[in-house]
Amino acid sequence: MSDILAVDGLTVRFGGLTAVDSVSLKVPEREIHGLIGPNGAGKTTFFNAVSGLVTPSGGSIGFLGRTITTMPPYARAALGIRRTFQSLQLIPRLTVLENVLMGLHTEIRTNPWASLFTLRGRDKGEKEAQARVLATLDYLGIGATILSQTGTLTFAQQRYVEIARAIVSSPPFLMLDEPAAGLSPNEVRDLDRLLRRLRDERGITILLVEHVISLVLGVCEQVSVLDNGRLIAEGTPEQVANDPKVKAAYLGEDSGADGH
Amino acid sequence: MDIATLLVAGLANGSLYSLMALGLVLVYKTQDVINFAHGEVLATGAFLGYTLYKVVGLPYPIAFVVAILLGGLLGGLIERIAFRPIAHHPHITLAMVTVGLSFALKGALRIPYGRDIYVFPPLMGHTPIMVGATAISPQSIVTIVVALMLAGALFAFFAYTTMGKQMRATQQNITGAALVGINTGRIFSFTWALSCLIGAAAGVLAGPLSLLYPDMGTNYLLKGFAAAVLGGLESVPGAMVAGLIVGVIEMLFGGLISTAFQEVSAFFIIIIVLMFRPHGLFGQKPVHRV
Amino acid sequence: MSTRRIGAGIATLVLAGLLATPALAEPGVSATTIKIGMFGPLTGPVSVYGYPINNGAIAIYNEINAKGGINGRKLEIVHEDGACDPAKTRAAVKKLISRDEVFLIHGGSCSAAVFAAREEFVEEKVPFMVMAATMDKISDPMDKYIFTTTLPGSGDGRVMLDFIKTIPGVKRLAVVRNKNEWADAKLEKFNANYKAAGLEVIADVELARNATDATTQALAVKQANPDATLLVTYPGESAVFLRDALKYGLKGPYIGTNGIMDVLDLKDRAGGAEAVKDVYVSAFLKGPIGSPEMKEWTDIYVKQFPNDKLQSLSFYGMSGALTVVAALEKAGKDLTREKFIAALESINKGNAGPAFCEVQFAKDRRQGCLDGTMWTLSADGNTIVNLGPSWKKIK
Amino acid sequence: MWVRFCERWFGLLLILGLACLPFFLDKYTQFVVNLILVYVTVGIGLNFLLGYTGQFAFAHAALMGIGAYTVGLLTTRLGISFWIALPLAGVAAAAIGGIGALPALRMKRAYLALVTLAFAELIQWVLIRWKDVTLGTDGVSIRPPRFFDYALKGDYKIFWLILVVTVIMYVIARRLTESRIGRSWVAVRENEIVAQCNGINVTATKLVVFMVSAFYAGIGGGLFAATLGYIVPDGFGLLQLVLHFSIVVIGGMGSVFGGVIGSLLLTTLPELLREYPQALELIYGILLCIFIIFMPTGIAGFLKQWRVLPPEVMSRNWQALRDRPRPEKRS
Repeated sequence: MSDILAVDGLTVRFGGLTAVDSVSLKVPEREIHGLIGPNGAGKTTFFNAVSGLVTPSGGSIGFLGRTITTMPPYARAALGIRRTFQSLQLIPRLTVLENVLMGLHTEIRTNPWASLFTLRGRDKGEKEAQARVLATLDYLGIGATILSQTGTLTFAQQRYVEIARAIVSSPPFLMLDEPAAGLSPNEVRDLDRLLRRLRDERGITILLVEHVISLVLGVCEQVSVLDNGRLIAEGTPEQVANDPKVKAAYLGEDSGADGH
Repeated sequence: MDIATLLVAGLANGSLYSLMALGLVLVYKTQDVINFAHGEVLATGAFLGYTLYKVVGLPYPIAFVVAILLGGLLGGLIERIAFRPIAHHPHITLAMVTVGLSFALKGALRIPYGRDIYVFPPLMGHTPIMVGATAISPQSIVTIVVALMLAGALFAFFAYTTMGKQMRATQQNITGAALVGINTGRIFSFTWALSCLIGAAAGVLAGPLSLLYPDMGTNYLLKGFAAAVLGGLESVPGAMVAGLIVGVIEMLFGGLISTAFQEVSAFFIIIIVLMFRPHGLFGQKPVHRV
Repeated sequence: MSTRRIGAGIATLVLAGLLATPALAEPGVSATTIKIGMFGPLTGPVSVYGYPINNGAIAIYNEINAKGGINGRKLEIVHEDGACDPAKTRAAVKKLISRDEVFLIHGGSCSAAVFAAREEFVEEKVPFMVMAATMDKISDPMDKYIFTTTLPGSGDGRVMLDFIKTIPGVKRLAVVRNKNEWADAKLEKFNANYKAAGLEVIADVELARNATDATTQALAVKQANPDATLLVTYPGESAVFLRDALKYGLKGPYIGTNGIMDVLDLKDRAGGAEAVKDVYVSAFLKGPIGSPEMKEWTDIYVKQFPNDKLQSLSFYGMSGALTVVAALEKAGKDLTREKFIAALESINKGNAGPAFCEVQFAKDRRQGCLDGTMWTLSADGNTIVNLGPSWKKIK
Repeated sequence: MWVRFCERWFGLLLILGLACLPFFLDKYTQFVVNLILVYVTVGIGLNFLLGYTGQFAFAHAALMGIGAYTVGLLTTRLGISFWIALPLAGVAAAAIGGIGALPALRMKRAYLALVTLAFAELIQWVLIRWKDVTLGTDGVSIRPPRFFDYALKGDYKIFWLILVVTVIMYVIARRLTESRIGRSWVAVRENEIVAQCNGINVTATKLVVFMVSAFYAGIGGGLFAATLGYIVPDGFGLLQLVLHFSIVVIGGMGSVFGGVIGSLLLTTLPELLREYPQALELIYGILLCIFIIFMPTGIAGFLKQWRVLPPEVMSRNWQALRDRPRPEKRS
């Protein structure tokens, strides 16, 4: 299996602060890879660097064999790097349909002139897009909400809408930033199942930042641990869980360390 | 053309632009919004000064102090009534409210003062003092001195008072300030009050130079924008210096190139600065953060 | 295509029908009233020129009503706001014509706005008396329905030029001007004729509208060192310029347009008599406010609007109102627009009230007032002196 | 199915009804109706920028001026047909607006407002000063457009022209907001970072919306010139801008209906307030503040909430999804 993501010596500095310090990481295709670490360890910055939101001060990022270190975020998204955010980033006043359609921005390839002058219902690109949204929502089990106002859904449903937006374009690579935050244990179990299905049925590689350790240990094949911007451990969930450096890093940090 | 005379006149006008820019920058730093009603704040200050000095008959210094305090009070009220309830709204909402406020204040001023142009007599007369071939009007000196005193007081306020330090903390990091127990609401009110106080002071000082009418603030506002942009939009000393520069450049444009260009020199400054040095002369190059 | 044309054709027919119906009675005229439409900048930044000007005309109309009206009919005034904006003014005029169905319209202070509405009078054939707008293009080239008793810009330019010619030793001029249609109108004829008068313009300096500082302008004029300076600026900027001119030691004389004929106001705004001691302004009133010539008109205004400040603006509209009244009387009991136009055309040496001129219209003449005079301040700076058309030394 | 049928025919009926207006209105009302239609285009354009994309700019009145002057100068001075000049007016405004906004697009939000303010003042300054071309403050008198040999002269005839153009502009606006372009605008408004991570090029999107908005301003300006018959630089200043802002905010930000409702209301509001002309600015200002704070979606939002207006879902033919068979629910 080849590596879908290959990060080499990635460093991100803000002024005097080094948020990510020469981190190297490889994620093979069709793997669910966990990224954990205490608060402020640099996980989100790492995510942002991979999605292109922050410019690395050093190192390189490779994706599907291409170097994307300086590529702008929208181009990375078009290549197939999609992500969710720590806090919900949906537009509550719009319908689920509209929110998820935003994830298809790069996929809809209609001739703008044709879309301006064709009659209603003949707009093929838009029709296809709607069908893809519906299929994705059905796949996630929230198809019935497609025309609901997003803000009126439950928190868990909104999480799924965000995931739907990230996967509706069938990307090869998905980054989830604490998708389990705020979910009930039952809902976390559903999420666990969903991540496996995404990998197995859709072939999506997943990079997962999560505080709910039980989810990470349960679902991930490989886990990387960041502390103070450095990669301090890497391996299978069992290896990482028993690593003394990891335990030391989590000492005094109680949030989520023992799972829910 | 006598360059020295142009410079002095430029500095006198520029000190008013500095005050305008200062007021704009203060609000921008704390609330991330440009106050498009600041020109009307200036006009309100001018009319308050006029009413207290000419109609009520207070002595000039007292009229000045009372007018700018009332201007400050107006600023605090604006924040409390219009901006506090929407502090968490998107940026565009805040910006639009300042535009609405600008129309409303202008409309309000037009009801008592809309039918005439009023004259604010100069404090020192217009007969100039001659230094060699350079003519310096006493009123210009008053303007420059008072503006500098205000700026000095402002720096001292930020450097030495608790309130000033808290305001700086809030400007740097609102969440952080709230976490360490600073009452950010009070800081917002105070920022607006301070900004409008300075704006009103600019109005009272502009009164004798300009004539008084409800639209008088527009010109000063535009020059204040230019100064704020040139100063980097977030820098208090930058605004101060940039105001003077805008004042002088405007005079040099008019004096050395053509009077037709004088009016728009400020806009050229805005556009040129944004093209070549968008963080202004004194601003920090923005650090990318998400 | 053809259906659209047919549609348009039907529309035109219906329209023609609609327009034809009211031909039975003259619009705006009833047994007891004559409707006069009025418009002006009642709102916005230029509202300083709104009510004061229109009130002067209203005062005359009210006075006539108090005396029993014209031929048994009272004058009824319908007032609309044009906000000095072309679109709003055109809407106001359309409203007056098609909704309020006024007999005639007397109004308009903003040249561009009035010009934008000009087509309406021409097309609807509604008599229009210009209130205070000075742009020549409004009344020249002439249209049958458009009259003015306001001294047009070209006339003002001529009055000033004629005056400058009489000042001894003045050959080289500086011009300080606003950049707008008002200033352009004043300068158009002036620019065409000054060379013939043996004059030379050695500096043409622009002062922005609402400028608060005229340092560069004053210095530019000083550097050019002209024999006299022509001020074609609004009152505010004129005051600012004179103030700064004094500051930088410029020498007069300064010749101003009738826009700044309130020289006493100018004195206050410019900061004292020193600044305006060598200022000569064109004027279209018989005398300064407070002079015996003006008493009759001042009284009329004060009676109607006791709380208004008296200024030259208060009298802009009176000559037009008096002319309208005179023509209405002349047109007789059986009033029609055509008769009214004929009556206006026959006015010869008509009473212009407080205005300096006598009103003179003819079949081919629509600018009724072409005369102006020149004013200056007395040596002590407290009273206005009427100089007449040519320069005199002030004692 | 029949709901959609009715909706479509309602639109057609409305247009037909509007087309008959000249047979019933007096000239003044017709003129006001023409202005309302002109402001529909202008308002929709500003709404793209302000309401949909959340970009705060001050150039709309000046860009409208560019449109008006393009039509005025091309038709009167160069004798070019109105039908060519009108689209060119939109293109000119879009090009000049795009160039003007370019330096500000990559910067913080506040800069767009400042740079467009400066830019708008410069445009007016050029219109006044470049007398050889623009005729300066003398203004430009516009010849009535011709339809083949038929002159569209007067308020009644010009109305049909404006109606046709307005309907086209309205339909295009609906199509745009129901496409990925409109959705990218809203995405940028809500969160530029999230937008980028969904593959949206924020700078390009802002440039596109600025140019589309300017195009609408330009077309609106061209129609305005044809309606008014005479334009001066002063007509595209602050007063004009106040009107545009009010139309968008009071009508409803982020809604095509909002532009229509706003222009309908704001063109008639001064008529209703005729008794208190001095208070007009004050009332505008206070209304603006109240709407922004308490009713940010404006009257259109209010009407949509009460189901008087249909929802504006930003996807073409979304109604078809209502009629689809219910999906089986997975656990």
